[in-house]
Amino acid sequence: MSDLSIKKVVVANRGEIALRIIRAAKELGIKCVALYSEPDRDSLPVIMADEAYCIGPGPSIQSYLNIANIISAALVSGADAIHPGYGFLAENPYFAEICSSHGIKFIGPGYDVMSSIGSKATAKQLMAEHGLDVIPGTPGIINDVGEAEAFAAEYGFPVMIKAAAGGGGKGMRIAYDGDELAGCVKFAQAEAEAAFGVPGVYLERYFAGARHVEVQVLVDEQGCAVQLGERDCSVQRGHQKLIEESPSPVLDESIRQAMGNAALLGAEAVGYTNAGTVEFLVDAEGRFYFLEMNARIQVEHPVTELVTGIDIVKAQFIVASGEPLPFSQGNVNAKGHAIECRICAEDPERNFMPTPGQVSKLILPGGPWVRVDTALYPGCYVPPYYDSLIAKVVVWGSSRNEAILRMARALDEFTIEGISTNLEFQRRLVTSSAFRQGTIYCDNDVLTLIFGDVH
Amino acid sequence: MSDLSIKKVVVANRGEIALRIIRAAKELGIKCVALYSEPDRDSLPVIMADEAYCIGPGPSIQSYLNIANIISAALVSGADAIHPGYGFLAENPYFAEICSSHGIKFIGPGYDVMSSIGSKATAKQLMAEHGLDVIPGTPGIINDVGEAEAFAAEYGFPVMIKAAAGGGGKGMRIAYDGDELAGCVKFAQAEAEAAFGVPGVYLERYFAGARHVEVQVLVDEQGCAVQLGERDCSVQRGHQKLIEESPSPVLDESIRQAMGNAALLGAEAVGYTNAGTVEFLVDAEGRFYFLEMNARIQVEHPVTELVTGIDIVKAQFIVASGEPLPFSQGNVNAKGHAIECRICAEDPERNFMPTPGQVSKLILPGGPWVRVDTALYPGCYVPPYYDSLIAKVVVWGSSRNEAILRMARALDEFTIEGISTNLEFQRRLVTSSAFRQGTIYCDNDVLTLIFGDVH
Amino acid sequence: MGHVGTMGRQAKQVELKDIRREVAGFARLMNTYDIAEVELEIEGLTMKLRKQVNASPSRRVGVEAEAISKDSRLTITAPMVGTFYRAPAPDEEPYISVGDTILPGQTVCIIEAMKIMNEIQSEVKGRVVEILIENAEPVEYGQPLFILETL
Amino acid sequence: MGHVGTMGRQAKQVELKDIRREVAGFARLMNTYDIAEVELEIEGLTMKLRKQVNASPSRRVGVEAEAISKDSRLTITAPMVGTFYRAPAPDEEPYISVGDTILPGQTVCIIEAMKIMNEIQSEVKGRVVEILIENAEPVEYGQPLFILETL
Repeated sequence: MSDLSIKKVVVANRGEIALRIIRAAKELGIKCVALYSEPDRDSLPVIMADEAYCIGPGPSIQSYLNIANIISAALVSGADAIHPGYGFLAENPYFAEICSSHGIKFIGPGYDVMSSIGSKATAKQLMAEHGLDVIPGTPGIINDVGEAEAFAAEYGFPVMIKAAAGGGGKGMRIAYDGDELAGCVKFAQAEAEAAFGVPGVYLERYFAGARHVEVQVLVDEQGCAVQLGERDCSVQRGHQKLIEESPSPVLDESIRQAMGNAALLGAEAVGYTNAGTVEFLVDAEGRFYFLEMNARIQVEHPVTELVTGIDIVKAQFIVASGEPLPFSQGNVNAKGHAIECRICAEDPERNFMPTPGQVSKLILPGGPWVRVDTALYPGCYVPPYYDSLIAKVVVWGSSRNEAILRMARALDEFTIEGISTNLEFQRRLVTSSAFRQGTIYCDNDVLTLIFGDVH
Repeated sequence: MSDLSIKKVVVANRGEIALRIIRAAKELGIKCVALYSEPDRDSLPVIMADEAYCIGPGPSIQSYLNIANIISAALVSGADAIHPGYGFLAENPYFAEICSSHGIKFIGPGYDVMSSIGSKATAKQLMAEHGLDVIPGTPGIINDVGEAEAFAAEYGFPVMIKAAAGGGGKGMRIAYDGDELAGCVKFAQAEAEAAFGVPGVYLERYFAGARHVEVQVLVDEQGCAVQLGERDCSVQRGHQKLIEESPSPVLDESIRQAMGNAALLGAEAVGYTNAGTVEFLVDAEGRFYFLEMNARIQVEHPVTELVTGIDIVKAQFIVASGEPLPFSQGNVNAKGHAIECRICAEDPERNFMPTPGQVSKLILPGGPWVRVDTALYPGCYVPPYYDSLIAKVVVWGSSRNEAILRMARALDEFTIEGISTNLEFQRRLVTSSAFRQGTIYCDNDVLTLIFGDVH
Repeated sequence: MGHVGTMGRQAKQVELKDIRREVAGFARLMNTYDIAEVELEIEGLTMKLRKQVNASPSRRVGVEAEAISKDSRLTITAPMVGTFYRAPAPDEEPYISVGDTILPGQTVCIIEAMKIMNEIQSEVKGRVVEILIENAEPVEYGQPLFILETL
Repeated sequence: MGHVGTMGRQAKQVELKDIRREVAGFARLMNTYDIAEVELEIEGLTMKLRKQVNASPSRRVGVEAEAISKDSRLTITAPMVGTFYRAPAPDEEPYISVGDTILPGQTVCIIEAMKIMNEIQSEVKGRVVEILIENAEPVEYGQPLFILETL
């Protein structure tokens, strides 16, 4: 059926991204094998896939992180590739290596590349060597508070203390002066150890009023790389992205071009293949600094798809099959504006507590230029074991303003009963004057910004 | 709220097109008044609108065609405009005139224009006078079989006999030789009288292997007209469109350009304003002939929206508000390929008999570049009084082939239980080799083509 | 989500509308769960829903609803959309008032539709118990206007 | 729509899968309709579903399902995904056969996962009534392998 060398793929993930991967594979004629934990038995990816295997009970560690069961399922199903989605094993070089040793194509970069960019310190050093600006920081994990003090003395405050193995804001603290520094370092180390099992932290110069802007790159195995423009992901709550958009409302064309070129340079520097994202911090003066490179498809990839018309997940399959990219940089033309809102099973009234449960009623938004990526269906069950992201509402508009009004309309239409969600919170956020003016920065507390001191 | 002169609109329609209009109005900040018949009380447009008024019992003649109740509802709600959608009162010049006399803006062309193009014979004559090729035909209604014989003697067989007041294939017959002619004329007259109350028929030269291709135009009240390219609607069953696409798989660039210019010429010739469609028949040699002009938003408008990125229903509101079109011909750039499949509550196994009833289970297709326009929701009721169209699945792809594969994927995902639909029929049709090769013509019997002699 | 029929009705009329929605909800519930009969009594409201015997299972009609209890009560509903007037002209007496006894054929109100004043006649005989719409308010098709007590 | 778990199982195993799906369906039905207990007996299959007392209403777990009738029967399920082998090597005797009595700790089969042969031990004592998987067939996590009769 498929013209590609990949004929059957194991989807080693769940929820909306598993469905996204199945949709791309189906359109390419690739057979799909869904893997599922026991509570996900009746989930949409299982229903939509050609085959499905249970790989363990609810907790991720026994199912979606259970490498033995995942590889076994790939082997017994006769699949020739594994798509890891995001999260879980997506950026685990060990898993990628095991896939490779079993003759199964891991859809992503080589495990050696993944390993080298997986360490943020190594990645920064590599990028700096290739001429990218990186945020001033300690060369690696600090051994004691003294090293932190020395760094702050040289580069000034505020500084950010970050977990070396981190992600999602865990093990992260900002110190605004010397008095806070030692306490922050110790706190971050303790949190890092609790979250990731290793206490190692490093320091970076911290920029107030900065934006988080990332560039999507695609590199084929022939070494041809294209970049698909940027995504602005500055609207966050506790370092969790809430709203993403493309293009960024603050980048001018010269910075956009320079950032795109820097991303391509970075991808080439590490020998990257497949889809990846180069993250930058843009300071208040429009200077941008390399932050890290993500070796996976990202949650927010649809905004890039909607402005460029390029199916990034399909491109992943094409590239992983050893085919050249079917387009070159000259064919990539962004048009209009796209915005994504992450809809989560969480209760903004109760400190965003997760709200697993059964969806008793569901009406998804539809109509023109509204895309919903979700594995929800009426009557489905949202289990308590996994990330609270349950749907992504993505809209396209001919202008940013049209996209905002369309998003407000779409969120108005979206009806979920049975569980609490952040739908109303997102509707207020996306229609707020701060968002409309494009003045929400990474370090803004969106709750205070939107709701004042009420919350 | 709305920046336009229109602040509140009455949606004088139901189902998916009512919802489509509400979505556009909401994004423009225009308040929406839904009108509904008693069985549509719990319908999605009623839920989504800002206000709603019951205008009568189920049968259309007592509700959606009840001009007095519709105008009254517009007056008591304080609306300043009425959007008629398609069908019902959309092309009724008398209704448009009443709206006007009550100071309510009818969203469509002027009633005089509507009246002049509403008669196909008048429209053809007007277009011919302005240099458009029209299908050779009798100048008006024929008075007797002798006139039909004289026409056939001059232009040759086959000829088509059509109801002057017609639509939807009613009162339409093809005569292949002189022996059939008298019988066909009488049959068509009888059917026309039964369907439309008037027996008048006219004759046209009939072309085998022709395609139905139409051009979307938009004209503002300043007289500025743009055309948004063509839609190929050749895949029909009994003169009912099944699948529409843009661009047409058979037009070359020079014919496309010429047809677009002819459509603009035609729209200008009649003094058209707002959104309209100029229909052409394209013969086997690529010559095209004006058929008729439709003074309404059409069912298949989304395929044009997806390739051009232009929101046609929003443009209708902007133009009806007296504003100039916010783009010119130079800004209209079609990209990729879009296909629409009409999903109907009908049973292909039982001669496409309508299947009203309750939708017990519903999963709509989603993900990238899949648009669903539908007023269905889980548990909703499809009443027996109206058109069987219940959903439009519209996909965009970077190529026609990608769009076809995406449509197949989307139709696979689409689950409707409780009522029979043509989903599986459409899936087989859109993936058939005849459709993939673009060789389905207006006069093909799609049932035989796809299913052989089994049906 | 918009809300339905914001026509400036008073508390009483809003309640009626709510009741109508509730009856529809119960009807669906009964079909879904195959329940033959529902009886409810809440603060002065008595509701009885009884499924028609041998009703076609695929239709959601076939439910007899008597939303406003008392079998001896009748409702006059609006036969058209328009503006409701209780009197022939602003300075004249209302056609009917609470307590009046009305006869079949008697004009009970005017509904103005498309600038035409339509006299609405009662088809039944009864005593006016309640007038549900304020003068000069809009009404939709089927909206209850008067409650009568049969005599 | 794809179909789930096309792993070349035989009729018996397909039935089991169907039953599991049915149990899930009944469980949802019981939650939806608040039914405490369902008992079914159809052609040799006995199914009892009983709702847990005081189960949280928002969860769809809390249903005890005994899909394969007879309280005296036990099922050994696959603790991992892989390929099922009845014997240590192709030319050797199966670990267990129908009619055998097995003891806790006794190896009942091998599941090959990632090129490693994992010996699967019984945790219970019983007599083998049925072997549900053919030799060299793939098994998913939790899939029933053997049915035992308790002794």
